[in-house]
Amino acid sequence: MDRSLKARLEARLADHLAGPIRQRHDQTEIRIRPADLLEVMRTLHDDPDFDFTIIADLAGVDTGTTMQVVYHLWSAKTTDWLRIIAEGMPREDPRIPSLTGLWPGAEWMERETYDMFGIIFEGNRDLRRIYMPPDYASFPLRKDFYLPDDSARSPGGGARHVEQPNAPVVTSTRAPRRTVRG
Amino acid sequence: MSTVPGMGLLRGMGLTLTRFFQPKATIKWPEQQADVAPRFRGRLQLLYDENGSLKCETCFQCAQACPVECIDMGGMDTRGRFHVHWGPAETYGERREESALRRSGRPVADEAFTRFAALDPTADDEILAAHDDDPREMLAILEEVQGVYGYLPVAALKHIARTTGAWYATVYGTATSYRHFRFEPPSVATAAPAGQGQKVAEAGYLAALDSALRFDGKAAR
Amino acid sequence: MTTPTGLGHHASEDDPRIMLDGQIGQYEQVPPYPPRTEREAEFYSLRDGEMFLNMGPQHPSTHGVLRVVLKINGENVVDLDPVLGYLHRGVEKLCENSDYHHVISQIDPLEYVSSLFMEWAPVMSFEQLLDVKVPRRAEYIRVLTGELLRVASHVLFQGWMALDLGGLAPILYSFIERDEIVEMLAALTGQRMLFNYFRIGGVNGDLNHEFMSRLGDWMSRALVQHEANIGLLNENEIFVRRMRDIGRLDGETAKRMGVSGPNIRAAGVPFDVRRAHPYSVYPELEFDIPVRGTGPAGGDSLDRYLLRLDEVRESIRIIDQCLHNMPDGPVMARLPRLMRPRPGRAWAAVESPRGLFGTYVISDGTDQPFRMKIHDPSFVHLQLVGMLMKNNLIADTMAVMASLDPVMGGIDK
Amino acid sequence: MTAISKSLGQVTTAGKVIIPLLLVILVVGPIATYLLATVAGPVIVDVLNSNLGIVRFVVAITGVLLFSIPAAFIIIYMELKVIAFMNLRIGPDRVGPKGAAHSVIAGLKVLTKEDFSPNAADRTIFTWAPVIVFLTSVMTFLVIPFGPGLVGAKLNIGVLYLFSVGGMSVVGLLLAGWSSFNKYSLLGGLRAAAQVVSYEIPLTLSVVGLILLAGTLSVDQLAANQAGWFTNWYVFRQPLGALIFFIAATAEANRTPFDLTEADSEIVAGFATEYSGMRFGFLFFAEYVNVFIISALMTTFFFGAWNAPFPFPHLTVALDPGSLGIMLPIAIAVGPLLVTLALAVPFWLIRTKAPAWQALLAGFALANLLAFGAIGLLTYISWDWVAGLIWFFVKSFMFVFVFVWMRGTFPRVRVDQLMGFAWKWLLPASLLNLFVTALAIIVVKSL
Repeated sequence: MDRSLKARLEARLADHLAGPIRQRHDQTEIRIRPADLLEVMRTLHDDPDFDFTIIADLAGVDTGTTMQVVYHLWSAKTTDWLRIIAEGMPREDPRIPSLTGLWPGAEWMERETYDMFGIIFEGNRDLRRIYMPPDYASFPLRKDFYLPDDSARSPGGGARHVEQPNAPVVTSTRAPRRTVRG
Repeated sequence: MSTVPGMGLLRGMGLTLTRFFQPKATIKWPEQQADVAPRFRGRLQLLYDENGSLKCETCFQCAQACPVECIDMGGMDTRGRFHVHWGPAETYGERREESALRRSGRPVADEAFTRFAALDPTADDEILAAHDDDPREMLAILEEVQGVYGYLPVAALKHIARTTGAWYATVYGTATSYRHFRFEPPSVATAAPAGQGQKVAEAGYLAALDSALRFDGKAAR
Repeated sequence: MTTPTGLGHHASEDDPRIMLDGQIGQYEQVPPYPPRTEREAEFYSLRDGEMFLNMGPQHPSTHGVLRVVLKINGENVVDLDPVLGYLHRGVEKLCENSDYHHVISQIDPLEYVSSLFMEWAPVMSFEQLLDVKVPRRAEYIRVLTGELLRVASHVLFQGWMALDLGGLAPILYSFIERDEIVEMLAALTGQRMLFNYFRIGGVNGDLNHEFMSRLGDWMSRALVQHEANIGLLNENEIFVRRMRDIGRLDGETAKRMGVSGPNIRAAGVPFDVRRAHPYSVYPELEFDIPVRGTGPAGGDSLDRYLLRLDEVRESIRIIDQCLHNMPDGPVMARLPRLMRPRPGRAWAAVESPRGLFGTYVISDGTDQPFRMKIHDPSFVHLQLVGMLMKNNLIADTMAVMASLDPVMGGIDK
Repeated sequence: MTAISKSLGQVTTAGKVIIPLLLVILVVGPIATYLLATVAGPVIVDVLNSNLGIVRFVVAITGVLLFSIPAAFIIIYMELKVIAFMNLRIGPDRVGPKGAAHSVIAGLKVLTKEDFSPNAADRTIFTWAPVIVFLTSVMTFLVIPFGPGLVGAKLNIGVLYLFSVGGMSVVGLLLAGWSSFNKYSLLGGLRAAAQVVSYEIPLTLSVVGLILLAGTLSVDQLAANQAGWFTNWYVFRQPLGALIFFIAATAEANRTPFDLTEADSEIVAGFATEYSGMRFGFLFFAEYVNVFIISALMTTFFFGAWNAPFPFPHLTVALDPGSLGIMLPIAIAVGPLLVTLALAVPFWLIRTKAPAWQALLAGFALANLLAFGAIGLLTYISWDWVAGLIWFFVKSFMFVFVFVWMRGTFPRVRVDQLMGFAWKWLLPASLLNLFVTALAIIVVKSL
């Protein structure tokens, strides 16, 4: 845990933070609003105090109630991984600015997140489906997407409680199975 | 790269030529078997104890733990109830499941199949509805189902598993761990009080009575 | 019905048997729907003299089932568009639907060449969620087996590299080399390819005699064998000339592209998770991070190739130290059977042979992860191909793609 | 009569046909033979004698066509086995002893496979392109001297014929690539065209120096010029020419490291992508026939053709067995027995424990070995074409081995490097070689 990083982040990004900074193990976590993403990221990338030059991961999260995009950054200035959670996107129309201006390599990660969650990254010039076929309609990693029912045919005949029989492939009206807080 | 052009190529050719005369690495299967480490777990295997009887307790934990559902059970176990099989259903012609039989192209269900015959699930449904399909009340459900049929038919167990959402392995595991559950139709010998059964013991008579009273799965269909 | 090529229809176009002949001559619109993005519109429009060449999904040198649409002008590749998803099987969703122990076996077929690393990252993140302390012996065993597999992976890379350039021999030498290591690990873990060896809180079994004797046998000649095998290619004029100055990548671009692993080190950036963000017992071990291509122009395909050979030597060093420092003790932490970590989030990254492999896990308090994000380095590296390949020849596609060392199992998740 | 009909009733249906036929043959056969020997025979011999050129040509073509198939089989087997050994594998070992019949079975497999063509392909050209490729390869054999006098057609412009016919194969490749309606094939065909046309020039120029030295265009004459000690081989007078020829011929035959036309990791098998069945077999055969041809040409031009590396006296051994008189049948009857016994004695003496029959068997084997050795030596000495064939094939297959060896070792070059190498290095080098040779000849003559 890098306490000084927390102090620096609080000093520099105080007005962008949407929640408390949490630290656990070797990770520091900040929460921001999607609209602030580009500014925060640019600060983290360009400020010589932070110098987060390497993007380790970009993940979409469907909490069941809202959408999040989670970034993991690495810097030589700290011993911690920095996790940035852009939270509070509506599930119906999640939108967030694209990071491709800063890290062109985020393009495919954003495509993947779009493909799996339907999060639209504004500014990504190639936001199409990457894994699923282009005519595919639903977003498989959303929490209201159930695995197609093959339990009736599965050996043993036992329905696993995770596989809901006769679940529609995707319906946004149906309540998600599990949700996680924030 | 070396200074003389072509020397690298010649060195490479030298290496391949030396390899030409070296002993070969190929294993000529099947004449020659590869040596497999003792720990290698490439194939599922049922273990037998020193007396030659199966060590498997049919606890279904392996089937439950298998992430790809490749372990599967059916048949007779050590108590004379179920054999244990492993492997996907497609590879087992003798699997007692409708779909597997259908897939294996067998037109008629065999004799052993009857115990797996489909049941009219209305009675089960009522019981399950009374318990709100809650898998945590499995014991009560199973007891009540046994009260209806007199034993626990496989089809009913599957129906319970499907409705409550519990693993079939879990349902079956629960059922097998309690002595008072039966998987066979109650015959005279078991239905009668224990002491009397011993007294009357006349084998031929018992067998005839047994076969006469034996539950016919086809009739229930 | 008009055809884009202007080919007329036969008089007998109603005859179902003859229809086929008439249709075959037409070119289908590529892709068969209007372009959806700016980039797609740009790519799928041909200028004079250009044509599309569909490489894959079944092509000998696409390292799995990758499809690359090349836009070529003669032998020159003008542009290219990788099309993924032929191996996609939704591992993340499967992980979200299986409990924490199952995740390990779900995730290790991801990148079948170095599957121990695929287990390492999720196991580490679960340990963070559960606050488990892994015994030191288990950590050492993890490092030992991991580095062995890194050698196997890099050696195999060398063979694939040569095979993609048309050389037949190195791939078999590589496989012999890899087979020894893999058999050795099979003696330890019980499986040849998808080991399923790491467990939450330790490893599945302690080192055994079979493994140790094979390892000792291999260690006694590993370096010599390695140097002999690379002699076939390293000085080979044809090989060197084909690799040099192809696909140059400089450090700044590499960082911006999110590159990691040997590819970023061959671009002059000494970023290695083992040192940049130490995990396991790596801080206790002595090894160097080889770096190449430190010049302003960055590193080319040859640098990426040579760097992996350097890494093999470093890995052998690490294995040697592991064997010498191996402590005694248990190999598993004491843990409950049923894992229900408290709600929380964890991220763990390891340095796989291809780069930074990380998993991001969210727990909601049940026995299954709520969200499991897998970050695979090959996925990021493959998008470099479009950048590095432009204005090279078709033959260089293979040289560049192979030098980035992607594995489609990891890319398609 | 009843006995005959009874026994006829017992024979099978086939026997009922064969037995009368045998009777007919017994009657007709001698008559026909007599007529053939006395009437038709001389006429046929006369006709053949008066058209000796045509007869020779037909026999040569038949021989060459028949020879090309086993040659290709042997080279394919060699390639599989040698590369396998270099890769530390065993290679084919299931069909025949050590897998020797593998390529034969593979050939049969290719023959029985379905032969289809793509729907949009140009059927006519698609069908005939492999034939062109195969025929041009095989036609090259006609002027290659396999031994003294063993040459299909004694052309006095044999070298010209070689290059003109050999260069024609590119037409077939181009047609095959174009007519397949496949982009990979098209690329392969065009690569083949560019490559073969480029390498044709250094290939031809490298031999021009040789022609200047020899003063002849006849391949047969070139071979004969290199008789005597191995220092007479042209490789010692034209080392640069030999090197250029070797490289250019490799490229001409599309062999590794110049096998761009069928680069399987780039343009999946190139012009052969869409081919299947025996049409593919033709392309495949042509490739291996080409390997043999370039090896044979290397041998012929630079490595002494069919000549032994040392002058060996070809004697006409005048054996007259008739002079032995009555001793001849006695020697034939007793000789082998005596030799066997004589050779068995040492075995029996050395290994006294061994039973006598084993010693006898060993003696018999040794006697056979000696006899065959003697016969072989006698043939080698007395018939120079046998010696020529042996030396020619030994040298040629050594070069085949080198080509296979190269294939097992090298990666493939890139297309621009290939072209650059031909035009920037090989062409100037071959011109230099020509210039130096010409200059040397002038200087030597003027001295």
